Amino acid sequence: MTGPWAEALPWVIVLPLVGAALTPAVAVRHPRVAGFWAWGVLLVTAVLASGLVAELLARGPFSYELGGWAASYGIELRFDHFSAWVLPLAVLFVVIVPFSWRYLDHVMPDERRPPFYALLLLNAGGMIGFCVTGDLFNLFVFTEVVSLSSYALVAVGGRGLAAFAALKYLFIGAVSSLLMLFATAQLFVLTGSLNMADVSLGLGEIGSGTAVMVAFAAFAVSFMVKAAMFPVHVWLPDAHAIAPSPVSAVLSGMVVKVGIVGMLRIYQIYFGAEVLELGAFNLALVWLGAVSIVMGAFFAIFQDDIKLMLAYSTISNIGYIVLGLGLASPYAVIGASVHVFNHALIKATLFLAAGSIIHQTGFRTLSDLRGIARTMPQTSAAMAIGAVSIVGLPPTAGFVCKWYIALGAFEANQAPFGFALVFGALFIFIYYIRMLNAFYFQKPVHDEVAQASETPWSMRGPVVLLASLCLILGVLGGIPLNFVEPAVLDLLPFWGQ
Amino acid sequence: MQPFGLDLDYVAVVVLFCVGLYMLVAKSNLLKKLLGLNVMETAVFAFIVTAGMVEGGDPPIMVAGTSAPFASPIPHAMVLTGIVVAVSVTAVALALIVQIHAHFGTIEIDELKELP
Amino acid sequence: MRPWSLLLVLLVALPLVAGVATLPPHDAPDAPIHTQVGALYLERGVAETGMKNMVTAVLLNYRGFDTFIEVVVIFTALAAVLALPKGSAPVPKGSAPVPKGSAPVPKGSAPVGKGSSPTSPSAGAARSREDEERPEVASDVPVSPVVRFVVRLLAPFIAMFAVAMLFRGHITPGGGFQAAAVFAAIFIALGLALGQDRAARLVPVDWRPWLQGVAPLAFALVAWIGWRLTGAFLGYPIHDHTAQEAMGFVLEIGIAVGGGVILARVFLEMET
Amino acid sequence: MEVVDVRPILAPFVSFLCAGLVFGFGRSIFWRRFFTFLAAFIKMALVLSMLPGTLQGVVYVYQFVEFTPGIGIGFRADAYGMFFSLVSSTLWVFTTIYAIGYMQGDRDRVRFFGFFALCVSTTVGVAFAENLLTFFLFYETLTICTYPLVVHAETREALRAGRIYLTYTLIGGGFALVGAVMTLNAAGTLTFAAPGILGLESGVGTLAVIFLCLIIGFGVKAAVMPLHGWLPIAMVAPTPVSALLHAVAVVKVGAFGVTRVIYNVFGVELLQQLGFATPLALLAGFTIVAASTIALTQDHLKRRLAYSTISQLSYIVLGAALLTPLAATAAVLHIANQAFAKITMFFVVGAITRTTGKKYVSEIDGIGARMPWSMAAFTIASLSFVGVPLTAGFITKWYLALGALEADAWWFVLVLIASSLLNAGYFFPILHRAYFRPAKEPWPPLEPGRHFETPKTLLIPIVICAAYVLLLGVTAEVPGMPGSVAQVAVESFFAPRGVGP
Repeated sequence: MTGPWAEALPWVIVLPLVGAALTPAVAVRHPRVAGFWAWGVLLVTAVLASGLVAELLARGPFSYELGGWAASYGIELRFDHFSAWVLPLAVLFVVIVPFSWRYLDHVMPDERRPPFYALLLLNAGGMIGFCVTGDLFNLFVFTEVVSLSSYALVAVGGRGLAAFAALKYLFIGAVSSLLMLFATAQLFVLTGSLNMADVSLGLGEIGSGTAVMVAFAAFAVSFMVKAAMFPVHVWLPDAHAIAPSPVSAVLSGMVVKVGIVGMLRIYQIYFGAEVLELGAFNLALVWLGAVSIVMGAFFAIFQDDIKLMLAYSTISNIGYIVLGLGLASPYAVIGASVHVFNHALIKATLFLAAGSIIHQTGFRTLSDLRGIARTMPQTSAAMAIGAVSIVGLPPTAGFVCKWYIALGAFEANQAPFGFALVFGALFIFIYYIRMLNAFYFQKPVHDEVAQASETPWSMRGPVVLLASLCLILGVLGGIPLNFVEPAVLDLLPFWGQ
Repeated sequence: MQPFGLDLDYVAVVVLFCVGLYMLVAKSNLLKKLLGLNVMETAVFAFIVTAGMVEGGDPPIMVAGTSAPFASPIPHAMVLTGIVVAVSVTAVALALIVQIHAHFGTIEIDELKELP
Repeated sequence: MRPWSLLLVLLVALPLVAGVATLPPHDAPDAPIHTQVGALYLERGVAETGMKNMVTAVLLNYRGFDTFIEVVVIFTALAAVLALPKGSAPVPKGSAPVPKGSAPVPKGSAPVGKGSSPTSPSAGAARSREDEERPEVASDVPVSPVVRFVVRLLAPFIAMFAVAMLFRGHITPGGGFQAAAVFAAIFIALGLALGQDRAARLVPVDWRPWLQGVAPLAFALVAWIGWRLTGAFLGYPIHDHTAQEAMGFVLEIGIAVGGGVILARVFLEMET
Repeated sequence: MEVVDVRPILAPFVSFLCAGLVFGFGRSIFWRRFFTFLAAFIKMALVLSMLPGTLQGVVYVYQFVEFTPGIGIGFRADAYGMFFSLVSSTLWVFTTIYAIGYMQGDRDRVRFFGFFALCVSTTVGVAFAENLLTFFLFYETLTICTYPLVVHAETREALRAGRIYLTYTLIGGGFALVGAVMTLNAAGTLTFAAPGILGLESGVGTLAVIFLCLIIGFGVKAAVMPLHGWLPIAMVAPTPVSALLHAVAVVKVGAFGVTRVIYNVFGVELLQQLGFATPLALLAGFTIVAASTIALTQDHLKRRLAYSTISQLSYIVLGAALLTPLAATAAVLHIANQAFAKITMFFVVGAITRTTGKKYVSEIDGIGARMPWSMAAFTIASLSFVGVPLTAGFITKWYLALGALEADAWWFVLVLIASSLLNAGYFFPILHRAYFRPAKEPWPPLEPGRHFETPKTLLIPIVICAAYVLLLGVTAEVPGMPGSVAQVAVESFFAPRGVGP
């Protein structure tokens, strides 16, 4: 029944992980080779992922029993519409890695490149595994791979301060992983199995009880921490601002989405069992999402450092996605799922562009970067396009999702949240006006800015490519939307509507 | 052992978890916070292993000496994996703490806050 | 006692206690944990995997993928430790643009100047440059000759015990991870007792990059073989016990050596 | 009768392409001008090629992309869209000529002309939008593209004007987005249909909120009174920008949006039942009078023209809000009449500032002698605004009065008369100073070797536009002229429900 590509499911996870294990060995003579090696591994992974997505389109969701054991007997990998997020993830990695080749010249000595690229590959492999696994404990282990590599990637660039931000991230992340393990153990005790489908059936028989509710709450809190939602977002701004720019692009764009995909998986388990009446939880999600949007935008306005501002705007955009999921109406959920990808794309553009500017001039604050557009036209244009799309103005990808989530809000007749969504995001544009004015319409103050030259092509290529993707997806937004729609429609009956 | 409806073994695990959480949250020394984290990890592993135990069960090793009611092997496998995760997290945390100490000269949160 | 943290802890404790209290009593033999998948493993374990120790069977065979990702986690820890900036040397004023950002957050980069030319000198030379920065750090407390002698005397026996534990993993409690831990313990004991570089010679420098990755590579190899033999990733041929045992041992050795080297290397890096 | 045709999308697409090329090859003056003109002529050609079809009631449709079933980007060149794009593309040609002359020696001309071309291509996109989503998409893109033009001078004042402009228009955009989303939610579709897509079944409350949001959303750019704040401040932009954007493109998009909402989203019968149109008409009436009175007090030439624009735009809103065929014709026609008249005035003011450096009304005594041609054009435009027969302005006022009587809102006629007097009140003093006041100090003499008062590139557009004002006045009913296209458009608005346009 399954096509040839279904065989590649485990290898798409294992390839980056094994690639990482080999990176130090491959790059022992010339540390710089690690960058090209990582890029090659990710390219092959992207090809495998596209094959898997093609298989998904052809035959619908499919699963793969590891070790030949039947599903609940051994571990089962399950590739469904939400795990299709693996393909854009791999593609974004393939675009970001070339940027880091030249960017790292100022960030670290050459001998520390192999472990850096090993961490990047581990991060990618961990995220791919997380999206594909169908086993609860396996989910926990993959989360650990992703989190551990993220903690280190944050601290790789700076000195003491970066280590301190990374440690804060580590403590909060470790506690949230422990909560997830605790919840997994509880479900294991209740249902005797670790396979998600089995657990869902088991829960169906048990019916709702406090243990089931507490396990759900523990999962929810754990994934909220991973997704940096409002009350537990404190670790994100420092971590993402201090990390080197390609790492910030990966963290803000994709690692944060691990929380969202995790939330979706738990939705699938709990709603499959129709165990919990989720109206109350949806409402809580909607409120948390709305508050995250406004709060993230509000804090972003007062930052002077570009990357710190971009980190806060991540919190605001995660608020979008959560608001969309919480609204539980078809359009809102479609908008939210597509925003998972669009936000990764836009945030990667912004962070890489900001990274190139910091790389060339050494400055990070708006007041120092006045008049940069004259000397770095393409990068500033990419920054402008990213700014316009992160706020969700029409010709860009960000608008498509904002439109659908707003539509969903009114469809679920939650009008006030529709208004909050539309105007909450405009808040952040106040910062972007300041940024665009500073870049384009003011005279340079420092001579580094006046004489800055455009970044070399290995850095400028990805930035320009991502910026044009933002525009293209703004107009051709239909492709991801039509892809996600069937998945959402067959998941919605679960949604506690 | 079900005094007033509570399973004491599980409650003990939760108490240990909360002790660890308190250490992590309240202590100002980074190393003590890390120890708190380890206590929490041990608590969760204890929870998993006690869940797998059966009345008068032998270790799940099919050799001469062991008899019928075996403890379930899956929790043990989970805990072994969990311990290795705990080790890795602790290793990275220690590396970061060494880094902070090297740069700032102290690992007390209060002193770190005053530095530039 | 900080009231706020107490409040937080209570906030977390109450739901957990409530949740845990309503779980089925754990000792009861009819609890789902014992009737579901666990029971199947106990029944058919020996026949299907040829291993007596069910925990190792679950670890390597039934849920082998978990352990594979497990080994990757420990490798991540090593990569993390290696990737972090070394030593406490203040930020050297390289020729790269000196950070002048007025924000409190420094540029977040240790700009090592253009000195390290793209084709950096071979690993050896790079190592020597690093050594100058790092004076020979013997442990502060002088190690008494008694300890040094005992450690040198016992080291081989501990190694023997580790190897025994490794190979008996199928029958008695033991296996790859435990052996790795013991190897690392020996390495660290020697490191402390006899000084850094003596212990470092245990793990030859130019072998290190390969030895570190041996655990995930062993798993990948066995998985590929399993795929060739049984058509399923990491699949053990059920009826061919010798193949099972061989694959099991390769994995155990891989984990032991890989894990041991990783833990030892982490200790070495921490020392600087 | 709907015909699938690629031209409705080709027009905006080609101009976007050329705008991109202007950015790309902007360094060399020749290529920059070449691509700007190329964009203008191709667009003009495409629009004109569709004109004969439109006159027979043919509507060219092109579904570009479908996001999810029922929501997508589509283009539809119906009569009203054709009318608006006809006006904007003709004026784009003249303004480009003028801008080249005016921006001589200015810096950052690549950015200027690139965004200039982008803006006008978005206006065509708005004109041909088939549904509210495409309309909104181009509506907001216009906001983004005009920002760099408003802030072109890069002075502190220009940046402040830009900030205010963005705040107004983005908040307006937010309301428009909410309105559009609620319409889709209530009506199930967004496509503009002649008799309107909303029905009473979605409840008066929601309909009221939708109407409010859409009118606020588009009213910001139509500069209806409480939302007009940004227009006078944005006059700090260079004159070609003020001329094209604030007289034709940006503000007309707002007015165009309001009429689309009234005719193609709500539909005439529904609005009559709901009665939302009357408060809008009152507001428009108030804006006409209030803006004109403020214009009296403005000494800065361009600010006076800005307030006059605000009051003229409300003519269109008023015409649409009266919900009668004659008033609708007035509204549609006024888009063209006001555009040509106002653009002439802006050109003249620009020419005056360029040649004599004078910006204030009090400073231009006796300019009639120095710049006879420009002041003649200015006079024609003023007469048109006052509504003297034979000029375009007269036709709008005539139809508007008839429309008001048809809607038996006789007091609107009083508003019209008052506004004509006020128009006279703030235009005739300018003419009086120009012709009958001796110059305070001698005007700078003609540069040697130039026999006309201003460079030819400024003068030609002025004269042509003034001629157009007269032409529109005289030939309103002749087929093939904008007047006839307006007739076809109005018939489509008032076609009975269910019959296709």
